[in-house]
Amino acid sequence: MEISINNQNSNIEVIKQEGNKFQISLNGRTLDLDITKVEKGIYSILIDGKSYEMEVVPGRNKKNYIIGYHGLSYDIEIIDSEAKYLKNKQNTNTEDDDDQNSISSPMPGKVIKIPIEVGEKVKPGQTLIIISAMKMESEYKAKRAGVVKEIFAKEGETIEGNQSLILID
Amino acid sequence: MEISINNQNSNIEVIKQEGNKFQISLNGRTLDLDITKVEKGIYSILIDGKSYEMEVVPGRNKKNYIIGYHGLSYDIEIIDSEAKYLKNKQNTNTEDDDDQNSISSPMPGKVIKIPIEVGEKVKPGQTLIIISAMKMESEYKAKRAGVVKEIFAKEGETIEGNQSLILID
Amino acid sequence: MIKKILIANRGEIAVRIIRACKEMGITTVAVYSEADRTALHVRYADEAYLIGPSPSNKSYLVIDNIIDAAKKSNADAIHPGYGFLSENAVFSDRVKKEGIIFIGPSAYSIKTMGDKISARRCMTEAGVPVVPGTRENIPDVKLLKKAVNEVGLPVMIKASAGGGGKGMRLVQKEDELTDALRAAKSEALAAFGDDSVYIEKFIQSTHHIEFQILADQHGNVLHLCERECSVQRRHQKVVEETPSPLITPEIRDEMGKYAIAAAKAAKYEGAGTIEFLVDDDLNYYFLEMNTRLQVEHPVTELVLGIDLVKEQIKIAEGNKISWSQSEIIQNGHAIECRVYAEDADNNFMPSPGFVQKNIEPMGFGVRCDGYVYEGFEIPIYYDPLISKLITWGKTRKEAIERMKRALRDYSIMGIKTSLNFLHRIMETPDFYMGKYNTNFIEKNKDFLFTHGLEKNEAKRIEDLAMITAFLEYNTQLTNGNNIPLVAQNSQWKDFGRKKGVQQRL
Amino acid sequence: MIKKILIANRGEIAVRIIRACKEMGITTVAVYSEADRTALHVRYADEAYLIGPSPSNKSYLVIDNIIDAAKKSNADAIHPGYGFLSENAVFSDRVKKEGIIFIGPSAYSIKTMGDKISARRCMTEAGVPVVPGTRENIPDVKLLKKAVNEVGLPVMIKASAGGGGKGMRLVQKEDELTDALRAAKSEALAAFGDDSVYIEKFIQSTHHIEFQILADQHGNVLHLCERECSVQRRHQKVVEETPSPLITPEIRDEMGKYAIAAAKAAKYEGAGTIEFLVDDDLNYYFLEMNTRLQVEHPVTELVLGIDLVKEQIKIAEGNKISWSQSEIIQNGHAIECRVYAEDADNNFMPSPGFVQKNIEPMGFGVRCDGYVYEGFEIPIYYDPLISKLITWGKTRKEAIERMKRALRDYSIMGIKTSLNFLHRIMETPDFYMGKYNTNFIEKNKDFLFTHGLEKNEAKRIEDLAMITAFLEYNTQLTNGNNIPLVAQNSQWKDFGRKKGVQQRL
Repeated sequence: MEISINNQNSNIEVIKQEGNKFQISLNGRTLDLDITKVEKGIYSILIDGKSYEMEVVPGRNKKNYIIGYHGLSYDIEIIDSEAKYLKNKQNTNTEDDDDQNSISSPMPGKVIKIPIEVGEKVKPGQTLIIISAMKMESEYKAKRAGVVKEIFAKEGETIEGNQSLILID
Repeated sequence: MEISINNQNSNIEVIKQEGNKFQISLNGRTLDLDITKVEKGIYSILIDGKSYEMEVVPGRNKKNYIIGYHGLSYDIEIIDSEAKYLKNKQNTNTEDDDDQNSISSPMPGKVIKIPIEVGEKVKPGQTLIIISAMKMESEYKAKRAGVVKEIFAKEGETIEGNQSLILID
Repeated sequence: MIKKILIANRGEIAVRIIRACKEMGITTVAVYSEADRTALHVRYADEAYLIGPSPSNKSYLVIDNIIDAAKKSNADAIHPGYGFLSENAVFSDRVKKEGIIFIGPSAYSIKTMGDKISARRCMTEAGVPVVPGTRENIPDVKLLKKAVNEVGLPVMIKASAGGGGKGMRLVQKEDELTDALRAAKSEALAAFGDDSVYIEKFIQSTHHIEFQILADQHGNVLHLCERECSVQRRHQKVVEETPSPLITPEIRDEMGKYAIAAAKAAKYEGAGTIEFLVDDDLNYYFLEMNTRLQVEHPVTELVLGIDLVKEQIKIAEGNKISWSQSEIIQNGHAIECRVYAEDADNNFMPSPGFVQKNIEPMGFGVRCDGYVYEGFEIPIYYDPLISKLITWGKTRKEAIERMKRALRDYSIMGIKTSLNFLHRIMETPDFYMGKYNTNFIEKNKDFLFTHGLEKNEAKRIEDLAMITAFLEYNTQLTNGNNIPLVAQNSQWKDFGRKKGVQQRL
Repeated sequence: MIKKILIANRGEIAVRIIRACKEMGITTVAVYSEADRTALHVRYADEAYLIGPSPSNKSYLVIDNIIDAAKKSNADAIHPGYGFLSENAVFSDRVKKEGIIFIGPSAYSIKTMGDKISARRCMTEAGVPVVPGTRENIPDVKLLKKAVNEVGLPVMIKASAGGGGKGMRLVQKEDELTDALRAAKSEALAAFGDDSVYIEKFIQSTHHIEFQILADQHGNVLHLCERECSVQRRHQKVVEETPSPLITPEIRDEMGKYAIAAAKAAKYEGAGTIEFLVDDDLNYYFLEMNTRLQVEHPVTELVLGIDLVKEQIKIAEGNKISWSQSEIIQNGHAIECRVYAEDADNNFMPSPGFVQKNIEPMGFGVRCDGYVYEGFEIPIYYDPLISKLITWGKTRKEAIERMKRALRDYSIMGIKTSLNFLHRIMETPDFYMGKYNTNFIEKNKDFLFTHGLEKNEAKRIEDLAMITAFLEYNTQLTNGNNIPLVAQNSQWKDFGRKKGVQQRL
């Protein structure tokens, strides 16, 4: 199976398993591990006598996980055949510039101001929307020049995180 | 529905519910409550402006719960029609002296000594089995006179909690 | 004797105040907005009253609703915490008029110290050193130029009613004065409805050092030594400590005396804080007074052993302070780290959300004042502060080492937090050596925004992260009932079985 | 310099030692039995080695296996914790022979103080008061009668190799002597393989007061004041505190000096404890020396600010103690409650099992040294101690009030615990007034074994318990997917949705 971290793909495979003892092949290297899920979302891993705790929470979708290690976090994508198919399809269709066209906020909040209108031409760096969450205002700016195609939010409205707010064409 | 605490039965019924707001009838008294399950096993209850936290863990069976409140615990039995039927049946069959005939330990442990044999006559208060668990030994004694009918454990053996160990006839 | 206190606040400070009340045998009343029905302060208090919809201007800031709850619950007193209505003179007054004890200063003290110009004037009269500058509103550029000539560039133009960096402009060159004045005034008007501004000499390489004071109703005023609050990001405190690694016992003594003088000049009552600007040469100037409990009050508590919330309550009851100044002796060292729901790697964007796990650090010398729990959803309406992690050590070195350990032991899953950023602060040589000022984060940003793992270790953690995700995915594919793929020995069967029982919940 | 320490223990003490090591930058090695793969000390240490099957005589007590793990991991030193091999002279010797540092005293000290008769002799020679009695083994009734005549009845016959109450007999009347001697000898032989016994005068209304000492390799010995350990059940300590509410500064000084003399006489090195019996008239007698860290060491840490585990490690590294006796000053008051997995209402029957929730108390002055977590199954093989809850207060009153608050905030679901029993101890007038001896629990049992709720409140809690069970049952009937019956407002929908996400785990 393939797995991706920071957009780098790795091959991973279980060679052998007896109880908690795993032999795993990772990009051709063979690792011997003692792995136990000790509580919900926490794995205890022993490798070469060393003890590690890895945290896991579900990510954006069923094939995405956020792995935590002492305050650091890693975004991991599982790439099985279904995911590969979808990814190829997406790449052909949109040429992966989806994130440049659509403005979204990673967190829920309240729309303070939308200083643009549909049909307006915008320059790179121009402020498109100001969101307030938790006593802090964040400005979201255009990444490239374009025309405002659609605005999905209104001033004063409460929005969800990762929701598309403005579309630039 | 009937519910039992310390072998005392109570009648309980939801009269009305809107969101978190409940009107509940308990033995004829009407209570207005704001109830929210705040985390797994913990209910926050507001009644007459007062705030209570009640903990709940599953008990011996699907109709039994252990309710915790600040280190105190309450053993609650749900008595629906099925439970009533079973209870009646049990009462007729065994006359509720089950616990006097069978010796069991409430906790898992190790059998240290069984100073009796099958067929032996025992007196009330006579030690039947000594169990060790967690650095402490506990002696289990006969509650009444009788003959040892069966012994389900061996010295040195590890036992589960609430498992029948010795049967007196 | 106060028997029942309503806490007009939420979050960690409400929980912290309730703890003190419980230890004093005082009944506690929580108030909550609709978003906060499941918040810990509601669960933890003896009583709880709904005071309105989620936005704070419809609940926690509505004086009438809070007074209502206090009357319904028959509370003897109201503790405002920090933020919200804590420095609102109208609220202080109203509470008293309703015959309820306000645990905090009078409207007079709040007003005097709340307006920056009147505070500067009051302090100057009391002989407390203030940053050189004007004592009056500056209406136009002509008077501004005159004032700047007296003080010398660079200067800060500040809003009289200000706070939070709004209506503030740094002026380095004379030809910037006209624009800066206009901008400051318009911002001040928009933010506070008042365009009064004044100027202060701009102090470079500053340290923010504040003195905790306690004042009773009988004229006794003590200072409880200093807190060093120079680790700041956008004028927000991130790390605080006491004693300050900067000041000397002589300077402490001097500043402490001025802090007492300041409190007396403001006719202060209760717990308050006098903030000073200190430059690298240990020149110090009064900056402002906070007429309430501070977020960072626990560091003072840990080195003095005094519970400040209990003292506030005792003072409000009319008791005399039970110590003399000579009995106030700092013991050891304490550091506080503010833990926020924010993404340090993404410009500190707030990261509210669902807390999937909350494992707080424990052990000797570790205190964690928080309010989130497993299953709690951090609301989007309020401050992103999750908790304050405070460590004590016999020495500053031990307090830092303990903080590093505690930050590593702390696990908050499901949301982004500043835990790793805070750990990097503790590892920064400038911090470790106690050589830092308010420029610390900017100066050390290259160091602060890296993960800090040694190369081989970083590689291993990446490997294990992939393996963990892989196993979790497999577990999920092969069975949905929470029994992990790896559960094959007897203990695991048992775990599975009991987990099964638990699943019935 | 010690760089890597193997901790030859488990449970809360292993976790506590690892914390100290992490703060010192020392790498930690855990060892574990098969039952302990998921135990916190294994998760928390930097490294972990399996040392055998679950029963401790096949794992934690097997010297060879521990030495093996130390060699495999290249540990510089071994910390034995308490219990297990901590007072085993053979182990101390073996560790040193293998070229590893033993963090604890020499085999000589362990042996001298481990045998009660040799300990008494050693103390008498050093001028430390011991309980009147014999210094030699008593072989027969004739010599027993002679000894009793000297000491006077009542007396205790005690096994020389004894501990845990085994081989101990109280004799009140002369005609009981023959039977008691025979019984004590046969029990001693069975338990320790040694039938040596001696007699001590039986001290009535006793207090157990112990002195913590620290001794370095350079002949410096300090005492770190006392701990009062008189709240006992079946000779097991339940609650400990410091300072003792019984003794005076003068007596503390005297006893402390004797404690130092005792440690010197035993050629002691490291942290140790001298236990005294004290009667109501403040006469005190050496009882025994514990040549290891004590369970109750945290109360000393909280009033002195000294991390005893760090001190042990520094001493083992050959460092000199960094304080003089005059710098050891008690600051405030600390109390420890031992929290056991046991059913206080059922003769304190151990209650191992699956921990369904573990919410530890937090806040100022509260320390909780535990090792269980949500999802952990407490093994049946080891001690039922879950954690030690320790509070500090500026006064004894504050420490007690804080302890009551913390015990109420502590929630351990799924197993029975002694939390409510401990809370009742704190509420007992005799305890509150500091007027108690080892008879405390027996004397106050009627008070201790009631729930302590006022009648109307007890009724209400019963009502709410029934309602909670009823709703839980209904929720379970109507949907199995964890969305509670009561989840109907928007926040709840949200909760349900996110819970749904979580369920994928």
